Parts: sequence; C-alpha cells; structure tokens
Amino acid sequence: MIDTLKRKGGCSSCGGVDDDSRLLGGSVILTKLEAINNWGRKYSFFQYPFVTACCGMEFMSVCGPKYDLDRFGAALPRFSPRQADLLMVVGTISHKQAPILVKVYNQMAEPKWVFAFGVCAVSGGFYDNYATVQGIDTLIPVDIYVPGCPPRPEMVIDGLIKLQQKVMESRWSDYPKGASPVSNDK
Amino acid sequence: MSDSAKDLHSEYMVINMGPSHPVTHGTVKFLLTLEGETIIDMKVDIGFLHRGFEKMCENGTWEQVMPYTDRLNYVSPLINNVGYALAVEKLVGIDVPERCKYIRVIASELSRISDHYTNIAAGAMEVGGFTAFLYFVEARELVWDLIEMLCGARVTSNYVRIGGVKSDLPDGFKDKTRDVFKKCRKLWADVNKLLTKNRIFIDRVRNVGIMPPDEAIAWGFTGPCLRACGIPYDVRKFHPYLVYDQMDFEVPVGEKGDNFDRYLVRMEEINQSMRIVEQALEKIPSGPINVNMPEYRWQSKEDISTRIESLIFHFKTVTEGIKPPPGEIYSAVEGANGELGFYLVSDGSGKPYKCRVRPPCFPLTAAMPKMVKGGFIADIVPTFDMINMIGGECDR
Amino acid sequence: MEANITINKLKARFAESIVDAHSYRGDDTAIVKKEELLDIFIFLRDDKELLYNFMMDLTVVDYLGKEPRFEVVYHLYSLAYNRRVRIKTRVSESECSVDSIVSIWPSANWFEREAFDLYGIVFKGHPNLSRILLYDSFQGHPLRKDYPIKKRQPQIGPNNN
Amino acid sequence: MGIPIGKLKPKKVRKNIDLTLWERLYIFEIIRGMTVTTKHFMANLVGFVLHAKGKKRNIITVYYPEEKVELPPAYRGRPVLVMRENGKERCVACGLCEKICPASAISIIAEENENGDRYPASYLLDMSRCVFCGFCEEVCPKEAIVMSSEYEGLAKRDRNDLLCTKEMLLRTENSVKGRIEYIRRIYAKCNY
Amino acid sequence: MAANLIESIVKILFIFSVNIGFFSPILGWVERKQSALMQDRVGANRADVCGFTLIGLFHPIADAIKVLTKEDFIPEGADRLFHTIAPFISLTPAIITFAVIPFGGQYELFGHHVNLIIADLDVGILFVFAFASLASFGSVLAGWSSNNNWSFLGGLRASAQMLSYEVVMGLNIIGVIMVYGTLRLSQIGAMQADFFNWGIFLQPVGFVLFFTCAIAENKRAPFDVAEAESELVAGYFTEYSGMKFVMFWMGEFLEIVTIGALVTTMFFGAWHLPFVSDQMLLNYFRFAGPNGAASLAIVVNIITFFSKVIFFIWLQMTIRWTLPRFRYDQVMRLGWKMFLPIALINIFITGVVILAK
Amino acid sequence: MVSLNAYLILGAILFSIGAVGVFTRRNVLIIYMCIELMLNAVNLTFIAFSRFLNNMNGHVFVFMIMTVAAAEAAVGLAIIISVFRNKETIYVDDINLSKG
Amino acid sequence: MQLLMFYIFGLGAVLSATLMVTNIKPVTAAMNLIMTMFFLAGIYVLLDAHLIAALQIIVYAGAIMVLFLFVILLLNVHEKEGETARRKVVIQFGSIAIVGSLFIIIAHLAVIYPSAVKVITDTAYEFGTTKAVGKMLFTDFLLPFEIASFLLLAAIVGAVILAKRRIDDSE
Repeated sequence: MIDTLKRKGGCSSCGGVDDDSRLLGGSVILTKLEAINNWGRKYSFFQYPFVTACCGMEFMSVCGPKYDLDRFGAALPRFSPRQADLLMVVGTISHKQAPILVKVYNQMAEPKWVFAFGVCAVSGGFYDNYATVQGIDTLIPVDIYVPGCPPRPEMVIDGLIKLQQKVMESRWSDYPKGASPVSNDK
Repeated sequence: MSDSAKDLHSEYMVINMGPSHPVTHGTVKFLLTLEGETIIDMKVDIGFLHRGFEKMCENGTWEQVMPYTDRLNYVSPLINNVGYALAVEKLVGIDVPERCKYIRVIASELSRISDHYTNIAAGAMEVGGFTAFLYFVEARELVWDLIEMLCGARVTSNYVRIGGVKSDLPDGFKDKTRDVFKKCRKLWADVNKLLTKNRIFIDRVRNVGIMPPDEAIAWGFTGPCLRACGIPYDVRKFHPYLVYDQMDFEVPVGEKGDNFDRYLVRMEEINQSMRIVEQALEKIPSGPINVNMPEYRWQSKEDISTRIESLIFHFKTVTEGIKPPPGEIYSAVEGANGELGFYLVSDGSGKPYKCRVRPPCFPLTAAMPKMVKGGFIADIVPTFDMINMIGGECDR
Repeated sequence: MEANITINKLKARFAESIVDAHSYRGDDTAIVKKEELLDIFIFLRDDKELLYNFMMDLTVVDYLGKEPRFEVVYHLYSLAYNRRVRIKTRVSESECSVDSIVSIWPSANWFEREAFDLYGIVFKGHPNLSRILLYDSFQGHPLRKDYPIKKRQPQIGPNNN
Repeated sequence: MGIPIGKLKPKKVRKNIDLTLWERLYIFEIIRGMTVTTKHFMANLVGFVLHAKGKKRNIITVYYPEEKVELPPAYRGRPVLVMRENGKERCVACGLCEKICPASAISIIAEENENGDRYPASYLLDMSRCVFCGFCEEVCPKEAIVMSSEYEGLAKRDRNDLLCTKEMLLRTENSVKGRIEYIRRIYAKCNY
Repeated sequence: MAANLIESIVKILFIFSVNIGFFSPILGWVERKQSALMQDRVGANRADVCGFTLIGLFHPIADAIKVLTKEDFIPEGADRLFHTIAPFISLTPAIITFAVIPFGGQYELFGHHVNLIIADLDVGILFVFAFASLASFGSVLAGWSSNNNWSFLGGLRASAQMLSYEVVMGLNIIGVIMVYGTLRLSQIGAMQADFFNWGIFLQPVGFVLFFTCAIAENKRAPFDVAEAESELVAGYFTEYSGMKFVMFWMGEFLEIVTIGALVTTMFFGAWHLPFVSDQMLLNYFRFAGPNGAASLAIVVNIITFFSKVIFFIWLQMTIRWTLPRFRYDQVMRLGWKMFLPIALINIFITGVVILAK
Repeated sequence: MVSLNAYLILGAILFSIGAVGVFTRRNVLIIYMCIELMLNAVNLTFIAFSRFLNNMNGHVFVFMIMTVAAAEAAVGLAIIISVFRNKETIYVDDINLSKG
Repeated sequence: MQLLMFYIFGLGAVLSATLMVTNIKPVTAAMNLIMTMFFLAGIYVLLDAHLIAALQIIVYAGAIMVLFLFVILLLNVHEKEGETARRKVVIQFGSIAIVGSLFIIIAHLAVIYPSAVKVITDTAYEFGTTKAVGKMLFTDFLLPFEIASFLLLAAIVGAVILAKRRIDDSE
C-alpha cells in the first residue's frame, strides 16, 4: 500500500515550483510562448475515456448533444492512450482494474492530465470495501476532482473549465509528470 | 484475402481485448485466440467492476440498500429500485396502494426506454454510426428530463421506497411526457431510417451471434435476448407484478436469435414501453402513494414534529432499520436486460442477512464465447453490445 | 401451506433425499441432500410434468455458526408450466464441495465460478473452476460472514496481473 | 408451451424486414440515411443563421457556463445545512443523517450550549464520498439538512478541498426556500 | 524560361497554400462542425483569442499547437526508422497528386501561355494512381513497425483493402479514359466544357463506383476497418502520438480534397460552370481588356473548381457521419464481388456504345 | 548527355547485385525480390536501347516483362504461402522438396 | 543537368539495391527494393519513357511490392538465428565493396570509351507517350499482348489454386 497523503503532495504540486526556477525561466518571450502553448493545450484535450461504471452514462450525456463537450475542444475520444491528453477516469476502479488504469496512464504521452469523474474515482464513493480502490489518487496523480454520483454534466463542464485554468497556470517545468507512482511497485 | 490468412498454419495470435478497449466499456476483458481475423477461442474475464454489492448490503439497513440497487444496472436504475422494493414487500407481506403501483410502472418503463436507447445508441456507435448514437443520446436526454422531474436525479434515482415511492408525480408530468414522447418518436423514426433498413448495418448484425432457442434457455437467457430467439418470455406477462396485467402491450419476439433480432426487439420495446407509460398516465387513479404501515417506513416529518412516540420510533427505525420477519424469498421483475431477481434472506434483524441479485446479463455474458466463436473480430462488437452487458449488474 | 406438485413429485421420487420442504410466501423450497443433487436436477429438468428448463440463479448463503455452515441455493424456472422452485442443499465448512451442474445447465458455469470465488465452495466436476469476479492473487472469500468488509488486500501494480 | 402464452400475442418484429432488391443495392438506403442527417444539418444550420439574427435557438445544446438548464424542484443537488435567523444552524446534532448516510460521508461532533441545547460543534460532510441520495434530508427531523440545487463549484484540484465544514455548508433559509417547501410537500405526510 | 519558372512557382505555391494552409487545418474544423450540426450539437466554439471565438475556427490552431509540443513516442521493440517515416509516406502522396490536377483552363496572360495545372503530364491519371498506391505503404509500415498486435491487424487490413480497391478504381477510370480518349487530366477537363459532356452523364455508374472506391482507398467510414475504433483501438496508428499521429489525419484530410478534386475533374466538369465554356467567359469579361478578361476568367475558374471540390468534401463528410462501418470481409466482398464485375460491365457497355456511335 | 554505356553499366550492376542476392540469401522472399531486381535491370537496358535507337519496341518488351513479373509475383507468393503452410519455413535450406 | 540526375538516380538505385540484398529484415529489404524501383522510374523519365515510368511505380511499387509486404506481414516469420551477425557483416561489406568498385571502374571506362551506338537526340514528338505505346501494343504486338493477358489469367488461377485452402485438409 502506498501512503495516500504523501502521494497527494507529490501529484498536485503543479503550482508548487519554487520561485527560483520561475525567475530563471521567466523571460518575457518564454512566458509568452508558454502562454500560447498553454492556450493550445487547454482547448485541445483529446480524451481517453476510461469508462467503467455508472458515470459512463453521464459521460455519454456530456459528450452528447445537450451538453456537448466538443464546445470546449475536448470531443475527440482517442482510444489509444498514446494520442490522448486527458485521462478521464469515469467510474469505480476496483482492485482488479487498478493495474490497467496505471498501465494506461503510463502509456500516455506527455503532457497528460487526469480527470477523476464521480465520487468513485475521487474517493471510492460509498463502496468502502474490500474490492474498490479508495480514490484513484492512490494510483496515479490526479489533476481535477469532480464529485457527484454521477456528476451532472454541468459539474463535469465546470471541472473541465477548472482544468483549463490549471493548464493556463502551468509551466513548462511542470512536465513531464512522469510515470505513475505505483508503476514500480513489486 | 482473409481466406488465405485462415489457411496458414502460422501460430495463433493471442490478443487481449480490453478491459481498456473501446468496445468493452472498460469492464470486461476478452482473451482472443485469433487465426487471421477469425476467432478460434475466446475467454471472457469479468469482475472489473466488482464493488462488493452483497457485502455492502449485508452491512446496511434494509432501506440503505436502495442506493446500491441504483448502481446495479445503472442504465435503468428505477427498475432495480422497483425490483428490490417489491422483493422486500414480498418478504414483509405488504401490498402497495394502487396509485403507487402505477407510478412504479411509469418509472420502470421510463427507465426501460432509456436503457434501450442507450443500448441501441452504443451499438450504433460501435459499428460506426456515430450520428445514430447521438440521436438516441438526445432522446435519452429528454427521457432523463422526465426522470429527473420525477425523482430528482438523472441517473441514480433512489426513488422507490419500501412500501411506496418517495414522492408523487410532479405537476405537469403528463403534459411534459406527451411533449417528450413526441420528440422521442421523431428521433426514433430518424434512427430507424438510419439503421433498420440500411444494408451496411444489417450485414453487420444479421446472422451474427446466433443463439438457437433451446440453447438460449439452457444458457439462462432472459429478456430481449431470449425474446429475440422467438420465446415470448417476459416477467411482466408471465408473473404480472404491479399493474402490468391491466396494461395493453405486446411482447415483441424475433425469429432467429441473432443480433438483428435483438436490435429489432429492443426498438419495438421502446414503442411498447411508451404505450405503457401513456396508458398508465391515462389510467392512474388518485389516492395514497404509500402503504399505511408506519412500522415499515420512516415517519413523516409532521408526525415527528408533533408526536414524541413517532420521533422515538423514527430514531429506532433509522438507526436499526425496519425488521422484516425471518424468511427467504425470491422475487423477479422484468429488468431491461431480462429477469432481474432478488433473493433476500432475513434473519429478523434490521439488516439483510443476504441480498442476492440475479443479474440478467451475467448468463448472457457467459454465453459470449459460444456466440462469437468462428466469427470475425468485428462480430464481437455488435454481439457484445446487443447482449448489453452492464458492468454494475454483471459484476455487482 | 400445502406443498404443490413439484414438491410432491420430488418427495415421491426422492423420499429419503428431501430433508425439508416448505412454501414460504409462495416460494416452493426443497432442501435436499447433496449426494443426490445431480439426479434430482436431471429429474426436475426432464420430467414431463415439471420441465424446469431454466437455471435462473445459483447462490450460497453463509450461516456462520450453524452446522452445516453453507447453503447452496438454486432457483429453477419452468417455462412450460410457468413455475418456480428453489432447491437448497447444505454444505459443511469442512467438506466444502458439491457436484457441479454444468453438465445439466451450461448457464451454471459462471454462477458456480462466482460462488467459488466469493464463498469458496468447490464444485466437483466443473470444467474451469477459477476466480471470476476477483483477481487471482486475492486471499480469502469476501462474502463469507467472517470476512470483514473493509479488509483490504495489497494493491497490485501493472505488471502483476 | 404452457399457460399464458396463448393469452399473449407476441409481436413478430422480423416480418417485412427481408430486403428488397432496391434495399440490397446499398445506395438508395444510403441516400435515405443521408437525407435524414442532411435534414438535421440544414435545420440546425438555418437555426444558427437565424439565431445570429436574434431568433430563438432551436438546437438542444445548452451553452453551459453562460446558460443554465431549468432544474425541477425535485432536483437533488449538494446537501447543505439550513441556517436560522440568528445565523446558527438548525441542526441539533441528533446524528440520524450520520447514521443513515450509506457512504458514511457525514461526521458530527455534538456539544451542548449554555441553554442545554445540542448543536454540532463540528459538522463535516465529505463531498468526495457523498452520493446525493437524499437520505439525510429525508430522515432529518428538523429540516436542517436539505438537498439544495447547487451543483457548481464542486470540482476541485485537491481532494482535501472536498471536505466541507459546517461553515461551508450553511445557507440562509431564503436561498433554499424552494427546496424546503418541496420537502414539506413530499415528506410531511406519509399518505396523502 | 523565367516566366515559366515564375508561373510554376506561383502555381505550386497556390496549391500548397490552398492544401496545407487552408484545407488541411480547416477540414478538421469542418469535420467537427459539420458532424456537430448533423447531430444536433454545436461543436467546438470556445477557443478564443482576445475574446473572439469566430465560431470555433481557432480550435484547429489550438490542436496544432498542442500537437507540436506533445511527446513524440516510439514504442519499445518498434522499428524506429519505419515508425518515423510511415506518417510521411502516407502524407506525401495526397499532396503530390495535386500536381496533375487542373484547376483552370489555359489562357494567354501578358503574352504568356498560362496553363492552370502544375504538371500537365501525358500520363496524368496514371500518375495519380502511381502515387495513390504509395499511400498504402504508409499504413502498412505504420502497422508493422509499431510492434503492437492491433496495429499489425490494422496494417494487414489496410494493405489488403487498399490493394483491392485500387484495382477496382483503376477499372472504373478506364471507362472515363475510353470516353475522353486521353489520360491527360487537363484535356479531360477541357472536354467537359459542354454541360452534357460532363462525366456524370457519360459515366454515371463509373462515378458512383469511383467515388465509393476513392473513399475506401482513403479508409474513411464506412470503410474505415483499418482504423476501426471499436475493433482495433485505432488500427495501424495506435502507437503513434503527437505530430506523427496528426500527420495520418492530415494525410486523410488532404486525400479528401484530392478525391474531391479528382471527382470534379473527371465527372463534374472540372473548372467549368454549366453551359459556360472558357471562351464565353472571356467574352463576358471583354470589358476588362484581354489580360483583365483572362485573369478574371482564371479567378472564376478557380472559384468554380474549388466550390465543386468543397461540395464533394461536404458530401464525403456527410457519408462519413451517416453510415455505420462495414465488416472487414464485407469490404473485401464488396470490392471483389460487386464492384469489380460492375466495373467490367461498365467498361464493356461503354465500349459498345462508343463503337456504335 | 549521358551515354548509352552508362545506362547499360547501371543495368549490369543492378543485375549483378540481384544475382549476388539470389546466390547468397536464404530467405525465399528476398530471393524473389532479387529476381524482381534482375528483371528491372533488364528493363532498364531495354528502355535505354529503345531510347538510343529511337525504336519503341523496347517499351513493349518492358510492358511484357512487367506483366510476367506481376504474374510471377502472384504465383511465386502463392507458392511461398503454400510451402510455408506445409513446411512452416521460408528458408531455401529447409525446403527440400525431393525429401517430401 | 541530365548527367547529374542520372548519377543521383543511378547511385541511389545501386545503393538501395545493395541495401536490399544485404538487409536481414524482409520488410526493410522490400522497402529498399521499392526505393530502387523509384530511382529506376526516375531514370526511365530521363529516357523519355513516361508511361513506363508510371507503370513501373503502379505495377512494381504499388502492386507487386504491396503484395510482397502483405505476404511478409502475413507470414510474420522471425528472422532465423542461423544467419549470424558475422556472416551478415561479411556479406554486406563484401558486396558493397565489389559492387562499388565495379561501378567506379566501369563508369570510368565508359567515360573514356564512348559508346559505339549512335546517339539519336532528336526523337519523335510521340516517343514514349501512352498513345504510341498503345498503338504498338494493339498493332504490331497484338499477339504477344493477348498472350500476356492469358498469362495473367493463368497466373491468377494458379495463385488462387495454390493459396486456396484445401477443404478436405481440415479434419
């Protein structure tokens, strides 16, 4: 088992780069370039829908005509992790599924983001038992948590907008995020 | 070309399909042995969504099981709610009021419609017809508006209570239903035009995944998949529960038991379910929606605030749960995928001693290898979809 | 309540194997000895007046503390007569096995694997009795009453499965 | 076949489904399908052009952050605590919601104030576990916790931010008035 | 000589800018937007620059920026060289093919003979075929070099499918060649000045078959079995990431344009407006002087040509978003057992009609 | 201006490379490819002669050679497939038909 | 200009042909052969044989080599261990050395001793066009043409029969 808290400190530290490194890379041109780059990334999420459970139904709705994730440029589901930028973990991750999730995460090309969709992915939800992983952040670094069981499509879009803000704030030095922490276990 | 691939005595290619593969909805793994494109052998590995449903139920009170049933077949949660409530009522031995029965019928049928929409939509998407997929998602969205109006949530409804339902039909439900069904029928017609007579689609699904009737019975098929074989087994007709015996609807059956029949049966069932909802909305009587047995339900807020014994009893039922008499029962309803059975064992305490679900898609998934063996990789796609394996229900 | 035709026929045919029979809330139930299970099922399936062609459900109930500890529960359904019956057989913890009925109903295959997976009941003669819902490295059988609900197993990495 | 099948009139769905030569030729059915999609395309295109001129939009899509769907009164959003006029919570820390919550998302530490009334010294709601089932609202004897219609602002970058304290949950009675009225209507009496 | 050189450079630049600069980014947008409208959605519309969204036109730019900075990945055990060059192989034919497609007539401009085609080859159609056939190497090599079972299956499917449909496509073209008696695409175009001489009237069956085969050759739905998402994850480019992956898409998009251009040239009157020949155009624009008339005519030609191309792009997109996908063996059966005989019969009938005249 | 000799020499070199391949390689597929290469070398000489003699007969010969090559490829690959099916090898050393 | 092109194409052809012969992987060999075909097509263009050049690419690169690739992928045979690395290197270096020296020597000779054949520079306008080749095929060479078509037919039938599964084979 891996210490949850320790990992969490590691994964959500995108804003935590110390000031020195910011100063070093902080020339005007670089910042501009960074901003343009982030702008591009933010409007072009190719998602990998790791759909496992109930939230998948809501995920269909989010992609569907009424809420239309495509408006945010995030409508092209790529089922090959190599081509995806955003790993949407939609639904419960059981212990049996966990290795696959980690594998998919490790296969994704940088830069990559993870979206925990629904309480089961966030924390295991009300499945607090022998079979369910208590939150995917025990397995892989997560960028945005969207609770709800399943979340309303609006909540998902809200989360996506927050993720876009996060991407806007990110620096080149935040990447690569590297392999998932459990990848070398055992 | 594929013929020449078939001849080679080259090594069989062993491929892992899933669980993170688009066709498998992330919840199942196929271990395929291929010779060229032909499937020589197939092993199905499920359990990727095993969430310990039974264990969770055994650790909650009888009421607390209700949200867990939502997430069994998460495409038609209301049917699961109804099935569980009926099972507990059978165990306790109570009969719900007439209006409640009608509401439950309406809720189940709306759920069934949305399930079939999802199923056909996903099927269309997986054989490449993305537009048909979105039309049915749109239609489902409209049905979900109704469900949300009824029970306050889009997917996980948690609407039915033991001995009744949570709330009455909202105002204007009937008119809204009429509007929604009008739009849904239009979209249904569009999808029908896009798929039903389209030869590309027919070629993909016809004569694929055939299951002869006797074998289907032996494998434990129920629901649309069994009806596609020509056997009109429908729990709603054979063991009428609620008010299904007063409803006028037909059971669509297929002939061959292939994917095309499954598709047609589902398409027709959408229409029949709409008919049922419309009839139920016409016929619904007024009256109470809950059974008048305070010991089996939470007390009303008025009682709690006015009567102290009610308050004490409320605390008792909430913390300990209702206490059905010891015994065991099996009760089945017609789920969207087939017979959804609940086998409950009570030891007289407030928690279920055993709460077993008979998942309809579990035997269907078990028969997958039989249906696709000898076919092509591409045949897995429609077959698996038309089986409509729902992870939450199959793995629980 | 009076036992109906199924129970009567069973009693007539397998008098000494029927431990008990009742009909609680209209559900016909027969508790049989596990030795003659296969014969009983073949009889139930093939008898002209019964024709239980559906094996609807198979599960196990764990009566922790009682002896024998487990009850294997079969639900059968006859399409021809629209009739259901529940057959139960008792299995002790020490000798935790019953005969597999896969040869009678292929649908029992996965149900038996599931029962094995979650309760540890061994089905003799099953073609492939392995874990189905859980993974191979899982220790114990979670639906037994003595398995704590929150007892977690070590998380497995990507190369471990 | 036995008893009720005679009563049933199963509807054969496969009749008339065998293809005519016309349909076998692919192209005509393809054109039929394309007319359907083209009809949608044209309708939406025209709809957009008209919309640009200020007409009502006919497309189903909701432009979410700018535009919101109308929620039914039954909608169960995030659970919140109701405030009294004096700014204190209504909750008396009876612990029923804590008990009934299937996800064990609520944890209450009760204390008594100087008047001898119980109140929650700490009321923690773990939004990362809440499944929006509404049981807490249903069992609450005081109408102190209600499912508001809030669904925004729940996405967080850190899982710990999802742990809501009492202060984060308190809402004035006015802001959840509609919901309180609704639950009075549906839960006030068992049978009505 | 210098004038020729300038003319060539201008033409090459024009085609390049139209293809790479206009069509390849905009088609991504068109595909998303059109599919959205067909499916009652709105589609990408939120990428903004200084608050302007321009109905989502910035999204392709965002995609391009993102893709450029995406990690380039070569899987373990892959053949590095072929893995790298495969996307280029599948991208280049689509661009090169445009060299022999005429987008206008021949005019005298400032005393210089202007032929609106980059390379007026005698073997124009064969040239198109020669390079179109190379595109299959891209997908085959991509599938083979990725060291992944799904890619491999995709590569196998792609090679078999493209090989088969090339045969049928070639046979379809023969009908057109027989009717017009030349392989030179500019001549084929010029002969369609008369409205009733358009290929669609002379070779209706040929048009349907050619169009279908071209879509199949381009591996787009309903013939996208080589990259079928629900079967083979992403087919032969499963293991590609970043720029190289997008190059496959660009290749596909450019080929859509090429198909549109070819169909226009061979069946839909090339650069001609119905009932209006080049000479009549020049007569209409007489007021602008000979040079002005010629340049106006050139503009009209180009606009006509590209609007027809755009129509066919729209048609292909509609087909792509309407139809489900074939099964692999059905694709092959359709090619060999249905299209091939029909194409042969078509040739036969064409021959008979030509002889009878 | 390139002389005829140059083309002939190029053809000769390609032919000899092909021949070297046929003699040294053991993979049937590569041997087939070498044969194709040799045919191509011959084609080159035909075209060159035809150009320098201003006689187009050479082109027709090349046309025929291509036909033969295509036919040969089809039949040859079919043979390889059927041999592979029976012997599970594509190496000439292992294919000894007389041993059966 | 033409000389330069000839050297580029010629050297490219020789180089890729050498690589084809020496390469251990069939797929790489096939790709190198395709390169050779391309360079040869370029040389054909230099020789005014446009049709033949196009056909070269269509028939060889587009059809025959795709077929080769398809079979290579289909058989998917892993390279045998028997061909050791040492031998591979020897073959590579040996053939490259021999061929390279041959090329240089003979090219040198060719420059010293000009060709005996008289060069005809002013070709007819129609030389190498489709029309010309077609006319010849259907007049002077009609019989061989028909025979070629029969040959193709025979090859198709033969290939189908050879590669077809024997139905009695299976059980």
